[in-house]
Amino acid sequence: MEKKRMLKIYHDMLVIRRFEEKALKLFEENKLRGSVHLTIGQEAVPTTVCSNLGDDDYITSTHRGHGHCIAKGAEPDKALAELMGKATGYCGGRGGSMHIADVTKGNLGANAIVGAGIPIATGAGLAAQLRGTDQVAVTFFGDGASNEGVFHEGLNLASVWKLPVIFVCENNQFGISTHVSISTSVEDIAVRAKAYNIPGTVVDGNDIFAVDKAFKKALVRARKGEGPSLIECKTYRWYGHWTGDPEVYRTREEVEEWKRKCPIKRLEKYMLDEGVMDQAGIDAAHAEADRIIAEAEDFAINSPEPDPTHVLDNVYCD
Amino acid sequence: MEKKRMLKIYHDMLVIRRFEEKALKLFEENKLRGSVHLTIGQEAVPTTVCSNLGDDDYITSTHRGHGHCIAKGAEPDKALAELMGKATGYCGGRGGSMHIADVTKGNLGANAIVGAGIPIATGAGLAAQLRGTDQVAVTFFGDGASNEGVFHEGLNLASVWKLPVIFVCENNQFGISTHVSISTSVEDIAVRAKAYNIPGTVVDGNDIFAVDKAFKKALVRARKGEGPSLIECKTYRWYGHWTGDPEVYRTREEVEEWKRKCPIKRLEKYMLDEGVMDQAGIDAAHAEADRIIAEAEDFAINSPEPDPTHVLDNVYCD
Amino acid sequence: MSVKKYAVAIRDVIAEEMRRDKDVFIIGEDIAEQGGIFGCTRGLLDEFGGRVRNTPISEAGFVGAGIGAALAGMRPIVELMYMDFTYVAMDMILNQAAKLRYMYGGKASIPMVIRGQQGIGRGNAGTHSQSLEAFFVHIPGLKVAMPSNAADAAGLLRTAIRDNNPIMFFEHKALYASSCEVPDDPDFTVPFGKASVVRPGSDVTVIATSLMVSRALEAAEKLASEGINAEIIDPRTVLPLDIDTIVDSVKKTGRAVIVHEAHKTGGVGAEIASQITEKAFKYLDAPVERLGAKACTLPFSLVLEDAVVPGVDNIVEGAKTVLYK
Amino acid sequence: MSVKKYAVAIRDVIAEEMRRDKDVFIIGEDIAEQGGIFGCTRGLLDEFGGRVRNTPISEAGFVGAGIGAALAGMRPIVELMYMDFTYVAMDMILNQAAKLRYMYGGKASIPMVIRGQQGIGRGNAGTHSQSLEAFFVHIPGLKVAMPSNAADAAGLLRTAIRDNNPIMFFEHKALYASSCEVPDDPDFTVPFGKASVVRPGSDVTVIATSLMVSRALEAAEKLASEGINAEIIDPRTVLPLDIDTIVDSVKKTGRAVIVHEAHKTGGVGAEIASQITEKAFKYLDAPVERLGAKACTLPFSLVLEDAVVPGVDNIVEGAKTVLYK
Ligand SMILES: Cc1ncc(C[n+]2csc(CCOP(=O)(O)OP(=O)(O)O)c2C)c(N)n1
Ligand SMILES: Cc1ncc(C[n+]2csc(CCOP(=O)(O)OP(=O)(O)O)c2C)c(N)n1
Ligand SMILES: [Mg+2]
Ligand SMILES: [Mg+2]
Repeated sequence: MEKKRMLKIYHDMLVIRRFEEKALKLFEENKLRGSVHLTIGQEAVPTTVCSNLGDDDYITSTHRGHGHCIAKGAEPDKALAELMGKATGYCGGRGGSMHIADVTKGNLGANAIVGAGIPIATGAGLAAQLRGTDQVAVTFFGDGASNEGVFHEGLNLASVWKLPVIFVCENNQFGISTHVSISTSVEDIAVRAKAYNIPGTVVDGNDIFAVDKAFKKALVRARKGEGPSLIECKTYRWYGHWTGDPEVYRTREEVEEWKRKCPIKRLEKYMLDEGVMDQAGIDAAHAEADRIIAEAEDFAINSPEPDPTHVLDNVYCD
Repeated sequence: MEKKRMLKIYHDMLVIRRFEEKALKLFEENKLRGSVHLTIGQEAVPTTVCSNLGDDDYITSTHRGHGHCIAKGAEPDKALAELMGKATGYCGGRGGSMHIADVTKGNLGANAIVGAGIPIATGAGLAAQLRGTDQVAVTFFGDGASNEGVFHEGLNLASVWKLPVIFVCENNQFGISTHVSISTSVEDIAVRAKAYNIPGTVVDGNDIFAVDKAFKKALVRARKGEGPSLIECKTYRWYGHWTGDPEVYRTREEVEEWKRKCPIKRLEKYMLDEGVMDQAGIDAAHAEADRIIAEAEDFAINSPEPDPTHVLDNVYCD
Repeated sequence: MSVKKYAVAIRDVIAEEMRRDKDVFIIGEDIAEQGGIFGCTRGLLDEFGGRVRNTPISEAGFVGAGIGAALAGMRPIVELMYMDFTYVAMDMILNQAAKLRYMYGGKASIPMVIRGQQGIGRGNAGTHSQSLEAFFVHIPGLKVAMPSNAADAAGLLRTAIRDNNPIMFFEHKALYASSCEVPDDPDFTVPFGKASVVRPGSDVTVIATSLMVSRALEAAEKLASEGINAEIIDPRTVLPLDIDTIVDSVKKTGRAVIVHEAHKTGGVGAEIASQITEKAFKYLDAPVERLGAKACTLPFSLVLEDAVVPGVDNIVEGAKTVLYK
Repeated sequence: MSVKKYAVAIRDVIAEEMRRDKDVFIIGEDIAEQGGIFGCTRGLLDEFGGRVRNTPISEAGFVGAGIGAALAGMRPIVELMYMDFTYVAMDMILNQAAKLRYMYGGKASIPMVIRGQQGIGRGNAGTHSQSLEAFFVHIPGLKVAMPSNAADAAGLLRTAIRDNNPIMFFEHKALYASSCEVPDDPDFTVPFGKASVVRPGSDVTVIATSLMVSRALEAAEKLASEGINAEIIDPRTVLPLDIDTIVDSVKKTGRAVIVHEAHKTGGVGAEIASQITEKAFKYLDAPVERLGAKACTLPFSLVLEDAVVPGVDNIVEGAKTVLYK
């Protein structure tokens, strides 16, 4: 992998990690409401995937979308402001954590409805095909989402129309409290690619190199107009489904074991071993991420609340 | 196959064939309205499948449901009366061709919404499992229905709960004017069984012995509590999707070729060759079917229209 | 002007708009070779090729695809073979198409038309004969049109395709064969939110939508023969609703009857009646009379269907009721 | 009597009915080990094992499974984590559960309860804060309950589970923690179609549902301090609707205000206002005032949400409007 991209992935993973740690702190201080779904532990997938995309490529995201939107170019300050429902947030406080979008950057939006991003991304791929560009659309979704009807409909449609869509399943092994083995009839969700006659691959979702290799393959196929692919990334969320989750469904040991598989630490070890970066560089990267998030916090906290007299704006456009 | 069952299948195929020929005639004489979906050419599947079921086993059917309901024990007279919207019809004229049901015979109903019968049958299987009986639920659906989200949701649910449900796809190669190759990303829909970790089989849907063999296997598995199966029966409808279909999507030659594969003629040849029946017996069987349908026509034609003053009955039950 | 069938008027507008704007395309079930089971896309495949696509039977999936294409800058038209099938795509319509722009803080738009036919007329029974416009009026973010004749169908559809918001366009299966004079101007549009006074009158205001407009006109003739002069108003779009034209008429007549094919309970008629009462209370000589389908599933049998959906005589009675005759 | 939280009252009724009738079972997302994300099934797994099942995230599939099980003689309770998800199961609810019995000529029944919470209160934003009862009132075949307190929740839910028809049971997320006296009688039921007069009064009738009942009571106190005596009525079920109790009250007060959390446009308030006007026209001193959510998606920000949903002051104003004060 080119060093530049590796450093970008590393930087983005750190920013996402710090962003969410900050969001959690603000939530615990009651400075932030709603359901905040933390993606901590899963940072490798969005960062690696998006490092392969341009601003004119599209993504759709989920309720657990902070990673996707930051990796696709969202500014942490406006994102954090949105989590706080401030006027300066991406959605001006209308959408909150689960609806951050930035169409100018190709982010067609996080989505609070499980699976809903799948057909939407399929349509973005259709737009690219109709315009004859080599743009691609990537949709991120969870293991649980793979049991929704729209998963089936989206993949079938993308396959029969050979659309440039890449379906990226982040299998963190749970849908809220429900283990994938209870909700999902196959051990590897990637197997479902067979039902649509498209390639399906399983990768270690905490290994940026594995994710990168599989995604690049799908990307070439999509850009060449050969059709969609399904990539399943096995990963794990460290925190509860949402802030306040009793986590009755797993043991502390299981969580600790996965923390040892931290995608950030793993990349740091690689970079140190391979001499890509020294400890000073790593410390500097951490300091940089801390600074960005500290500034984002200042910005968000000092931003005004939305003006209720404008609550009816933007229901329609002209 | 036991002779008794073979003769039952033969009889039912003849009755279904004559029933629909009569429905078509009545439609052309404007004695019958609505969309009448003929299953002529596909009679082997419903008759063979239902010959393996008891009245306490469940089925759900489709818009193309005359075959299923007659094979599951519906009386042709009440069925034809329903097609004519008469008071004496199965639904008292409320439902028409696409909603004939007879819960006492285990027929949970035809359904005008493509795919809708799939989760409903899954629930009937759940009822059997919860009660601890060895009842099974069979759902018939078309190739086009296999692209609806409820197909995916129903099969996944049946698989994770190991429900006694048998999913029978009648692949007649078209959804209205759309060839299966345009709508469906796999050549064999049975392949989709892999996405649910259940057995999937493709059979010649015009061969009662092939259908019987595959279905029996699935039936044993279901009754033993080992879970669902998917069976794809390749077949073909001789008439348009509905009465009045311009049939722009296929050639007369293709239709003629399939008429040569008539499941009824095929069984007759087998029975003659094997000495199961002689020509006299065949003539008698035809005469018997003609008589049943002639009586059904008299019954339906001479039945009264529903009484509008009772139109609000049965919205609720007590 | 040329006399055109409702279905042909729709087909021609789709073709003209696809010629005018290459971002416009159409997807739906059996719309390509078949030209749609009601003929509203007949011939389009030959002219526009891949911009006219048959979809698999997966309404949530292809309505969702329409949303994604619209977010990505295209102008999709999504045909639902029956608008009853909005039920299987409801999340895509009401949680996605209707809400995304607002939830994204106005930073996205979804120029999409979801069109198809609804209502009675083919003996398709309960799940294929409904009138569902009320749902799309209740949840903010959509616009809802329901043309009652070929000219309005053409003018409203062109407005819809050129609009930058998601539109629910309700055609009526029983109107496809009806015809009238339609302007040939390729820029002929009918604005949303502008009701048409189909028949001027002075004694009672009858607000009718879609198929009910023709029944209201018939009723008006019967009423006229009894010396009652009914004014008939067709809102044409129920969201936005041109309540001013309706209220002005009611202030003149003091009496109003609303008739739609959708179920009376919870139908658009309740909203219109409430707005009339709120805005013209002092002018009303009688409570607004609402006519709509009875509270049962639409039955298959024609005699039963006739007993459920408002007919000419019900409208005549309704007018007499508010006139205390 | 024991003081119980709304969520606990629901949990206890489900448990008691599952003990009483082995055909009753419950399925839904995260209802087993987790006991439901709002705790309405907490502990049930231990007692009832396989009759309490976590479903995959596939609402159309498991609502459909509920319908099939009901047709096959069981009495399913289907929990939707948020009633907003009725959108992805809408065909199963409105074309199947609501219609099958009628379309089958009355030869089948679907004793099923679809229950879950809706409304504001958790900052879940536009797709997780809606109030959707209006849809299920418009399409015939369902019954619709929306309890405003723990006792009604218990009594109405028991009625629902024992009813032989498909029921939409709308709990409210902001009420789960509220508590009141609940009868211990394991046969305690509250009938459908019987409104409760929450506060007797003489000057103005306020009809309020679900969370709005408590706001209406607060408003009534403010109004009382200004010498206005409001009568507050909670319909408890909007289908069937106890219009008689409402009309009797309006005939007494001559004035009515309806307040619900659902969007005002096309909401149940329009139906109730129309029925009041039809049945008590001569008694009305002012047009019925409707209060409901403004015509925009429910915003995430609390200050914005407060600006969209009716508050105590809006109800006070509404009462004064119809009193011309
Ligand atoms: C249609 C729908 N059903 C249910 C929910 C409630 N819900 C929100 S997140 C979630 C779990 C999703 O699991 P998964 O897809 O694996 O994503 P993860 O949370 O693990 O990232 C559920 C059930 C929803 N938001 N939308
Ligand atoms: C949800 C839904 N979408 C579309 C339709 C319209 N429709 C009725 S039958 C049919 C074709 C179904 O094809 P298939 O499942 O192969 O069954 P077949 O008609 O071939 O027996 C379609 C699209 C419908 N009834 N329901
Ligand atoms: Mg997950
Ligand atoms: Mg077919």
